[in-house]
Amino acid sequence: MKQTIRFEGVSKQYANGHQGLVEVNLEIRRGEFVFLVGPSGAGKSTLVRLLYGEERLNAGEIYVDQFRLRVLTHRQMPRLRRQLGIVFQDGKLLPSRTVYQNVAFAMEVVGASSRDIKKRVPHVLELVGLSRRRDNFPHQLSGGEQQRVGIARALVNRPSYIVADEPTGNLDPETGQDIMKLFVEINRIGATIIMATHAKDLVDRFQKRVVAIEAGRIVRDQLRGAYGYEA
Amino acid sequence: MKQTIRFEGVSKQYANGHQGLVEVNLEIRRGEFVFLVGPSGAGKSTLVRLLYGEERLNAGEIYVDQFRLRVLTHRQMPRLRRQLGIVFQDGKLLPSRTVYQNVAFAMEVVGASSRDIKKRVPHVLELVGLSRRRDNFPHQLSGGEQQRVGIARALVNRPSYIVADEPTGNLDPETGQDIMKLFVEINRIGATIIMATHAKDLVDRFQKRVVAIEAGRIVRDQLRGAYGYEA
Amino acid sequence: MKLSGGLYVLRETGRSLWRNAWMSVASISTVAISLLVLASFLVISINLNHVTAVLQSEVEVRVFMKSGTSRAAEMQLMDTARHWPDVRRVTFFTKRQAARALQSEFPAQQGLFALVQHSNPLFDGYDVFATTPQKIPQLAARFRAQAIVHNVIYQGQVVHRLVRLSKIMQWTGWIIESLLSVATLFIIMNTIRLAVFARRREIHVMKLVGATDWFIRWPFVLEGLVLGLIGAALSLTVVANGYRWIVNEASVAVPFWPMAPFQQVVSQTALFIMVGGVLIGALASAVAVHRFLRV
Amino acid sequence: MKLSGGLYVLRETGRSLWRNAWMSVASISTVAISLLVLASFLVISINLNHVTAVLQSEVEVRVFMKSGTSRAAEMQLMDTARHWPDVRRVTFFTKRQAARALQSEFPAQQGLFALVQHSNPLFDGYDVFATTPQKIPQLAARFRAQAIVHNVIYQGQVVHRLVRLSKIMQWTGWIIESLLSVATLFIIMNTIRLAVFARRREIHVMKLVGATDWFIRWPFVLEGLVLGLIGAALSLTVVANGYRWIVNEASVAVPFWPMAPFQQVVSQTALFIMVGGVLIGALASAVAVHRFLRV
Ligand SMILES: Nc1ncnc2c1ncn2[C@@H]1O[C@H](COP(=O)(O)OP(=O)(O)OP(=O)(O)O)[C@@H](O)[C@H]1O
Ligand SMILES: Nc1ncnc2c1ncn2[C@@H]1O[C@H](COP(=O)(O)OP(=O)(O)OP(=O)(O)O)[C@@H](O)[C@H]1O
Ligand SMILES: [Mg+2]
Ligand SMILES: [Mg+2]
Repeated sequence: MKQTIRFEGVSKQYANGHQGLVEVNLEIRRGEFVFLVGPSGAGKSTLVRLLYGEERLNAGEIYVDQFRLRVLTHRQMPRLRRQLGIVFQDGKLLPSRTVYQNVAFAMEVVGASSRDIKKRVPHVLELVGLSRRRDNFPHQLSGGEQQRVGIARALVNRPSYIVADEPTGNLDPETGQDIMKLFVEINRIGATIIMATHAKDLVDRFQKRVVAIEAGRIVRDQLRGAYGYEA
Repeated sequence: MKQTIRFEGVSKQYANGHQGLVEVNLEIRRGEFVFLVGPSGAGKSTLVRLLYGEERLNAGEIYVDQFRLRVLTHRQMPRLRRQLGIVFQDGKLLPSRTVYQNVAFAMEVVGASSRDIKKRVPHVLELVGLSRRRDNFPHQLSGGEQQRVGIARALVNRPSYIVADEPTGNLDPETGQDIMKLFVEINRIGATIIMATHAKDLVDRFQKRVVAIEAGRIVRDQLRGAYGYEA
Repeated sequence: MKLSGGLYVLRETGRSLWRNAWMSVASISTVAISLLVLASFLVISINLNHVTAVLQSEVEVRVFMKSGTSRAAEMQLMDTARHWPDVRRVTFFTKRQAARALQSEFPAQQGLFALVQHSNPLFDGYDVFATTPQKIPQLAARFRAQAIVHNVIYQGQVVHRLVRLSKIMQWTGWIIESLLSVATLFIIMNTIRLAVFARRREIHVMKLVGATDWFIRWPFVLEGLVLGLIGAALSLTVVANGYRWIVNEASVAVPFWPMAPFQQVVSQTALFIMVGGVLIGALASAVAVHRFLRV
Repeated sequence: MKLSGGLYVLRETGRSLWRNAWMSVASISTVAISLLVLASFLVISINLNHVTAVLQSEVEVRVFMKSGTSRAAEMQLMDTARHWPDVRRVTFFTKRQAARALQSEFPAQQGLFALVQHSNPLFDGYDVFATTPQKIPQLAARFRAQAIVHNVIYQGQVVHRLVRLSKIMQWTGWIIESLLSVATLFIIMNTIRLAVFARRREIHVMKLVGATDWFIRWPFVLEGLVLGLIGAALSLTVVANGYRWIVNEASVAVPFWPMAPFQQVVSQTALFIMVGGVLIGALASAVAVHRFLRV
């Protein structure tokens, strides 16, 4: 089974006619770490949402491992999504569940045993620095804490892909760096990481592959790149 | 009428016992520009939410112009809030209204004439670079675009205070700077600006008053300061 | 509230109904259905009252004259009695008519027939119909006190039962109607509360950007009112057409059954349902929104 | 689904009912109230059937014997007739008994009294009760064909009306009951749809983190089932206690009115309401969730 993500001539036009992505070609191989950068409204989240099937593509094809997204049935969708650990740009926490339950839920979904859940969830919460908030509800958390719950949820099932959409937008630089280091560590032990971000300092410092999008097109794809050309 | 914001020994304890703010004393005078910085979960949003009355304080008193927040009645609350243009950390857009309607709504609330609304709303949308998105609904916008709608809504009534909680978290550095420049311009013509932020580069570059919070306490208050001590 | 405010409320209401179209349909259909049930039983209840009224009016007191009383005296008493307070109608019968009536009740009794034909042992008399069955005993007594009256009979047991029964039916009607009204009230309240609940965040945000309570409330109240109005109108349409059909069918199938007239039924029902629907809708919205305004 | 899955569903259902307590109360009370209305009319409808059945059984055919027929022949026919298919009961009366009955029906007719006392022109005969009024005409014809029978009378008009009326009442009962069932169905569906609608974002998020449709659906279905169950139980409690009270009161106030027995009424209603509530609740949830699973 090929462990790759491949975009082949992918275009996405939204219902209102807006062209979210135009003819995108992109290959991400197993174990890579990719920054997705670009101005606000460029199409980074569109690309990510196509990947996990929240939006359907209009043209081209996206391959994720054995899945072909254009022809993916409704029934297969959950199986695709379980390959991906997704950090959503807008958090998408369940408001009526505590921090612990929000993270545990992602494990219940894949049918994990309650022993595994009891062991793994506290560990992940520890990693993102939320152990002391485990019984709080999302509305009782600060913006950055909510964001970290989203990150913990994405990590908890040890997915082979982490797809993070602006995971550090509400974090102070130091916490942001801690999260980055966590991602780098997870990447090191095998996971592929795709991270859409505006955090220039992180991108510049960590020197990973940078894919820049503008107005729905890939305008740059650079190994060991920086946020802007100037860098 | 004194145009000041004053915190006098303000403490906030949340229902679950967590101490959000501890004995905060702070005075912000008319026309100031204040950055509120601090690690994730420090209490920046708590301070902001106390200011516009989403949370009630437990001890001390907050003065905003002629209002005393501890004794403010339910009926007076709208009048306080109309003095403040608030950018919420989580956006708080109305999901069933378009960009234009979301911004116009803030003017309808204060009873603006429809002529004023028709003139002012497009102008503000222009300022934040969203003219082309005016008829989109929030879910049809990118994260950064949503954030800018929130900013437009806060500005539209020309309030004497702008209280912005992490307004650039989802914006690329360039757009973030444009928004900062907008705030600086508005500050120049008279508005007081309080901005909670993690954007180290912005804080360092614009050299405004910096109030740093940690674990609910003010740990630094520096005119022409930088994000961290080192700077 | 200024004119522009009024316009705002109207526009908001329209937009909101449209935006939440799916929810509006769910709410309106619930309102319509529960009002439909209420209206149907109002119609039934009006008809029950109508039937009992008709039934009651059929109970008669039979007054027999002494034999040998002159026809003139009989007529005079009848004319007087017509104006007694509790008398609705008096009809005179001769003893021959009484005999014929008896015969037709026992058509097989040949002996009886011959007997009655030959020398009629019966009397002249009146059938007296009272305004209400309760008055029958008094009325009977009053006739009995007249000199020319030989005897007065009425089916005491039947009258007694009928009075009781019709009271029970009326009461049952009203009780059911009241309970149904309360049920409808609850259902509509709950429905609107759930609809408003789905929009609690919206209300929260409005408050945070400085909206006053009434500024938020008005469109919701008007929306509830419109929901109630549409629901009421729908249910009325169904009930009115349904009742028209039933009245027509009944006039053929069970001509002896007295149906309450269409006009009266529909106008009474319309008044109740429309006013009820509109008031409940508006009130329910106002109450439901209230919970979420405390910010 | 494994055991752990089942536990998950149970726990989720409980938590969800509790978390959305306010919404659960609104939904349950709506379900309870609409089922209460439904149950009440089921009780009324069962009673209507009971009353018509009783009324119908009171209609009789009078068979008169030729005068001079021997008592033995009369008795023999009666014994045979008892076993005819449509005969429920036969009672014999002598002509003296017939005369006494006539007298008591016309107590005031002194002349008639004297006549009947003196030389009874009436006949011996039977009162025959049919199993159903529809059979009366056939039954009458069959008696009429017997040699010793002089004459058969029955109140044709009354029978005709009664049959028609009872049919109409039964039909009306069933129609109302069906309409009410549909109305209840709609109201419960709408209520649960609104409740689920308020949680649409939650469902959306579940799908996005990889939950299968059934994983999301089960707790909702069970929740709907529990809502239906609680609602049905509440409404049944009210109806059962209410009916017990009514039966007791009626036995004093209107002893002649035949009430359907408590046991029978409550067991029938319980079956209908419980099964209905549970099924509707579960189904409504499943349907309501469906809309939001297409992600
Ligand atoms: N559902 C939608 N319908 C219509 N247009 C949409 C929709 N979603 C996004 N868009 C538009 O598509 C463009 C790309 O959006 P996208 O969310 O991919 O941007 P982004 O690169 O993630 O931006 P940001 O950094 O601000 O999050 C934006 O201009 C946005 O307005
Ligand atoms: N409603 C609440 N109930 C209980 N605790 C709360 C509540 N709201 C916030 N807190 C806690 O109070 C602390 C301060 O929260 P606050 O939102 O003020 O942080 P912040 O400085 O804005 O952080 P961030 O930069 O992540 O947005 C956090 O630890 C948070 O968990
Ligand atoms: Mg985005
Ligand atoms: Mg915050």
